[in-house]
Amino acid sequence: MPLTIKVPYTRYLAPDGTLQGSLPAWADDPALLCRLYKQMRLTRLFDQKAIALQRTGRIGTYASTLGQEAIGVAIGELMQADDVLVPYYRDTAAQLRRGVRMEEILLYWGGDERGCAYADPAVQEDFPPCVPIATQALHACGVASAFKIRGEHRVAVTTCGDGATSKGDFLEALNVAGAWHLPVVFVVNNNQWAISVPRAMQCAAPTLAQKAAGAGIAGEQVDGNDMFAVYDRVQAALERARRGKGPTLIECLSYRLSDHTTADDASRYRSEAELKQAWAEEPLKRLQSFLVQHRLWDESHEQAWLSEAQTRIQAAVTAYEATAAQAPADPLDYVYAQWPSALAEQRAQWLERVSHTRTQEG
Amino acid sequence: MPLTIKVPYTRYLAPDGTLQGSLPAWADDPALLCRLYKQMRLTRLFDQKAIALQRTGRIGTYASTLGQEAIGVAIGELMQADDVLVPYYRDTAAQLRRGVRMEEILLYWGGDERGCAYADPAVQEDFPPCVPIATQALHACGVASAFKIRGEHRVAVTTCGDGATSKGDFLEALNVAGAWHLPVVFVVNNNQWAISVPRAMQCAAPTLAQKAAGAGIAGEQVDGNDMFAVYDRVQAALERARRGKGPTLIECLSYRLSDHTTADDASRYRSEAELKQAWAEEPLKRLQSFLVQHRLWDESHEQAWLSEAQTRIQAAVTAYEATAAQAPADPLDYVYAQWPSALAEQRAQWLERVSHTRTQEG
Amino acid sequence: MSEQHVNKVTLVEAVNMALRRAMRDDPSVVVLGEDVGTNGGVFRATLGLRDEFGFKRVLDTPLAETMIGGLSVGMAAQGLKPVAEIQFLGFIYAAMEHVVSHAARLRNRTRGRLSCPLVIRSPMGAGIRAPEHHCESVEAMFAHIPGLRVVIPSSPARAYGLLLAAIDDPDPVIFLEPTRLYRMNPQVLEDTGQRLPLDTCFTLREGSDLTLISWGASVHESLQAAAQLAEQGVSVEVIDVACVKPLDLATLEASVRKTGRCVIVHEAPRSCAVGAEIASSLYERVWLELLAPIQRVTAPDIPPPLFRMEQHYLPQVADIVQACDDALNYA
Amino acid sequence: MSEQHVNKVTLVEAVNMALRRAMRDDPSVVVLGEDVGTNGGVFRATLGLRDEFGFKRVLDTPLAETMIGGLSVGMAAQGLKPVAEIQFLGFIYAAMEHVVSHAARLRNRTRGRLSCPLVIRSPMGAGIRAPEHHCESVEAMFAHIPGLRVVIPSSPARAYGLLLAAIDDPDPVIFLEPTRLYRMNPQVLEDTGQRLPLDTCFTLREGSDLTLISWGASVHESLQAAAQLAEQGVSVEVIDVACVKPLDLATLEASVRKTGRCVIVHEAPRSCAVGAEIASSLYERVWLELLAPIQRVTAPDIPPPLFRMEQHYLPQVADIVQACDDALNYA
Ligand SMILES: Cc1ncc(C[n+]2csc(CCOP(=O)(O)OP(=O)(O)O)c2C)c(N)n1
Ligand SMILES: Cc1ncc(C[n+]2csc(CCOP(=O)(O)OP(=O)(O)O)c2C)c(N)n1
Ligand SMILES: [Mg+2]
Ligand SMILES: [Mg+2]
Repeated sequence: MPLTIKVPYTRYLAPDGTLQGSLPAWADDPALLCRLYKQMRLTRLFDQKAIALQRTGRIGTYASTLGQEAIGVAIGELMQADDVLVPYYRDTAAQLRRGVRMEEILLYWGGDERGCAYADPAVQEDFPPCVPIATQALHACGVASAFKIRGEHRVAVTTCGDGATSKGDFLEALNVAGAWHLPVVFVVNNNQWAISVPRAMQCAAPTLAQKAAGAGIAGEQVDGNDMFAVYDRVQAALERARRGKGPTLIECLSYRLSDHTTADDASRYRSEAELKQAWAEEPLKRLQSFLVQHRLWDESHEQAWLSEAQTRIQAAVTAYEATAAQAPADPLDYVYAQWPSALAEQRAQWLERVSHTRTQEG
Repeated sequence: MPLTIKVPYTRYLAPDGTLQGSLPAWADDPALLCRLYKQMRLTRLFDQKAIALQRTGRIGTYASTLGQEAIGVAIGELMQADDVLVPYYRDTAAQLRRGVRMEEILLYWGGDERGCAYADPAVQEDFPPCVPIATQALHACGVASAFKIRGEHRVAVTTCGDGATSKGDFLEALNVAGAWHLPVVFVVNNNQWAISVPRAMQCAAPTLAQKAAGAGIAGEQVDGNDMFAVYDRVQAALERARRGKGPTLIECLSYRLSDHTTADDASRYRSEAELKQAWAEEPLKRLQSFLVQHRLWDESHEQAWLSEAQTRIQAAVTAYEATAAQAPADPLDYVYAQWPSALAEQRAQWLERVSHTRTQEG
Repeated sequence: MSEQHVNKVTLVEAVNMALRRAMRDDPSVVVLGEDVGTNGGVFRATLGLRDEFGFKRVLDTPLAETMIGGLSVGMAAQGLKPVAEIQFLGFIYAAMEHVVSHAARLRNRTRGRLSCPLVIRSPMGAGIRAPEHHCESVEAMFAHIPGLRVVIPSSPARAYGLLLAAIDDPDPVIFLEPTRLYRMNPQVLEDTGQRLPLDTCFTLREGSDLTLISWGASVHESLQAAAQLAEQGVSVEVIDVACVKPLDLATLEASVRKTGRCVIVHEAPRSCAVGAEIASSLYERVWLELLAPIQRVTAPDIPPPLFRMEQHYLPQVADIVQACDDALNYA
Repeated sequence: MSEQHVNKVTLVEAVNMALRRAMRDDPSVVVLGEDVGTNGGVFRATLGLRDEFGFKRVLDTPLAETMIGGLSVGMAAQGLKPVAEIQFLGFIYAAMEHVVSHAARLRNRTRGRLSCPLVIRSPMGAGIRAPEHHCESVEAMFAHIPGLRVVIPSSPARAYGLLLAAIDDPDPVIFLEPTRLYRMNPQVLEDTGQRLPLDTCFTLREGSDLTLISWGASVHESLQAAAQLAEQGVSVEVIDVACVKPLDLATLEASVRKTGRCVIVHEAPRSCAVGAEIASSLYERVWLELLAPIQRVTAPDIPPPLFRMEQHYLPQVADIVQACDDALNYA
């Protein structure tokens, strides 16, 4: 008898937006459903804008969230303000819903650290997007440890991609979360690609969720293009964690509809056919179909929201572009709480140099 | 339905040496069984000697293999000469059986790198004991990759402790072994303690073998105090790997009957009662009881073997103590294939210094 | 005061005393690492803390240094003050990504919104006949990283005062404890809670002919060398750098300006070690006042040998005296 | 020869050419890393290798740098010659334990029985408007480690010849490729298989008034500075160190002995960088011949800023010219 494993899988909505079975009780709330849809649409429009800004050189490299909106929006919607989000770089969706401002996200990708200073009180303790793959999973465990040590009923939520599940940090995080019974939720956005490396080459296991087994924690798969499925399972996991019942690993099956980042060209390594298939299953259209089928949404709603969303996005772009230059001392002033006296000379040189260059540039 | 998992477990011999069920066919070989027992006894006697040498300052810190003899001896017996062993520091048992000499093991723990130079042709490609926990698991995957790339039917076997299974290296190794279908066998010597940290605090999963699930590879538990169980499952895993059927993780349940090393005092953190219980299950006595019950071994065999073993060990100690001092240039000569001309000055200084000190010391 | 009333503590006991004091005074201080709980650490630096402060504040971790690093970052960002132990410095590499890419940068990355007030303690250095990887002196790898502080005490008193300061400090501190000194030269030490500054060197012996700069276990041999030279009538100033990042160059500069000669001693391999930074910075500052080139007495550029050859690897008193003589006799 | 027949290649193309040449000539060479296969690497350094050499010799790995490091050690011990790519130098830290504790020591640990002929290639440096962690210059962390070689090419020709030599070399080589130069200044380059030595600096411009020492992308600005100074009648010798570990001090010493003045330029933060080692070693050797203190033009001791402030972080031509002027005008 070889080792055997069974992994739960949740889906409510078929790709065409029709229901499979009956919805959970929480879904009987049209306002909530419309809010979720609107947030997904807003996210996607903002994402498109960001890509346009990158193409015209107004921000730098950008990692699109296209196709992952259900996951991020559900997370952002469900977390309480005093929970802590420890995101990776493809989490515009969750961050926006949490309260990070669009202009902050643009500033960040625009090469300005102030984009991670976050003005909104609700996200003061949230982490900035994490670039070194999977390292954030451990930070989330540290945050959750702090909650547990202080006896607070708060939850740390961390996200990562399918590729990230191969890195030791992720696996060590699952293990300590299990060993210490931490209030943390790991959400894997399995979008099938890690840049050019397909999911199948990343790991021989049929699901990534089963990595939970080795750590003795709960693990499950959901259809990441189905807002109902994601919302339902993230809600349950948050609940469990908050009630001291331990961590959960949720693998959301989705698809990276975009290039990896604006610096990538995915047509080099994946087929048109695969991409086309993925578009047929994408989350936004799916929820929209459901809402339309159930007369919760229609074309006039859509137009009104498109126009409001565009206005908000345009305002953010304007704010972004109007942001004053950083103070010359900024890159020094936050390296230590106080710039070390031992480095006083370097400070003077830096300030002189920056002001000199700025003067020259006019 | 939560995630569920079933992990195979193998045991043939009860702690008192009586059979549970019937033995596999390979066990119908008295010569083999006596050889295994003798090797275990030899290993244990050598281990005792090493501890005695440490106590009198003739070697440095030493990691005892007491209680883990079945695991190491089975591995050493089953591997082919051209397989590669990638051991950790508690693998005296496997190394001795592979062909590493007792005096080499003493030299190593005696603070002399020549203890890892290995004279026996059978172990030329074996790795030396690995100290940084779990890192060896990845080296074994590299070795196995080389076999696979060159199309060779060889297997890499790597060992580690229960503590090591928490470290990213181990988990990344399982993952790449699965993704690349490598001819590698991971043997975890779960001796219940990682220095002072008990198995239960290391990981919330009920078995360590189930870490295989996350990597999509075969995983199973065996009674590590039962030579029949270990031998049988290691043999099967080697066979699978050699035939291109992929990697296996074998968790051997054993007990560290010794202190962690000679620098440790286990009575600080674990109970007499637990230790006593473990002694009742230890592997050597168990196999001996079986052999005696089946009239394959008796007191006169025992005495004869003890005396031969002691003679061999004493010869090794004599050889060890007669080893000439290292050449002064030794610590430089193997840093690079050729000492860099850029560092010529340092070499001259070093040689002068060493010869000067040696002269002074007489 | 009679002998038996004098409370003499070793360096490792001073570390323990500082940890206890910090945990008593500040509930946000937590200790984590491998074997730090029940066992009190393999060197007993955390002895008794579990009993006094419980499981929630003294955490035996699973065996994973990356995790210890990453967890500490998360805890620190939450306002705890984690003091993590890496069991030996030779096992810190797996935590490097979290130290370099996160701990050292979280404040800067978030423009001060989040910060990382953590301490990573680790035993360092050779000379205790330990196995491979138990003898490393790689302080230079950390001293190169902006955003970190790197502190290395060389006496019980400095271990106590500097560790308390390191725990207070709002930024990440790598705190390296020379194992060779752990049980040497116990000192009278009161548990006053008195901090020592993290931004100044310690002048251990004043002198006028030559400045002998060192840190960690080599301070010990440096002081012996200075004593020997004193017998020959040479007045050597001995400075324990103690905080190798950032470097208090002002004190070093003033001393070398005074003496005109300088020898730097360290246990790390020579190339690209902290000694190189000190030497080049001093040359930049006191070039005209120097009466001889600065000498470096260091381990050679080889891995620390297993213990049979260890003594040759470490800078010896005779090597230091020789280098001082060379500097003093420079034409 | 008419323009269109001249085969000009960029630095990244030269890397690709060298990899292809090495793989053609030696079946034990294998390439591994994230995205090196189908995608040909995020910078296209491994473009086309998968097609030519197949899945067994061009291996897309799972996403795990520790694993890439450890796997390479195991392969190399088996006599393969792995050339591993770390996608950006800022992601190498997870591989550090394998590089420092194993690759750099396996030969010494086994007294030559096993060895580690691997190459780790990684793009380095700032200046391409990339996100955080894509701009690191931490060559000093590796240059401190005995048993390693650290090589940084600054032209297509040197990338080609040095990479071939690095792959040949029986010991581990960290091979760092300045991204800022990847597509700058293409050169005519024949695929001759000609190796360049790993133990000598490259004198790119001879001069008699001052020695300008640099490596990596800063060589580019150093050459520009030398050209500017030439216009003012100052004769500057420009040396590309190229191999920062071990250091060819003989060439540097000879040059500074000749010119009497020296400026060192690097992109890494100042403290404990390779510049410090070069400066202190030179002082030790040519103290009496120096006409001015050695100047270091470096990045400040801060993390590389996101790209808005990146230009201020990097040493600029004007900074180098200024430092040279200071050295030249030193009283
Ligand atoms: C430690 C580390 N290694 C490599 C990279 C470069 N890199 C950036 S994204 C990426 C792929 C990540 O894939 P996945 O985890 O699936 O997330 P996705 O981008 O698909 O959402 C890689 C290799 C990195 N950022 N960090
Ligand atoms: C990376 C690393 N961290 C810490 C240590 C110190 N250390 C040596 S053995 C050990 C415990 C290992 O326990 P386990 O894996 O169960 O093996 P065992 O010694 O019990 O056989 C520790 C923490 C080490 N050698 N390497
Ligand atoms: Mg992905
Ligand atoms: Mg164990």
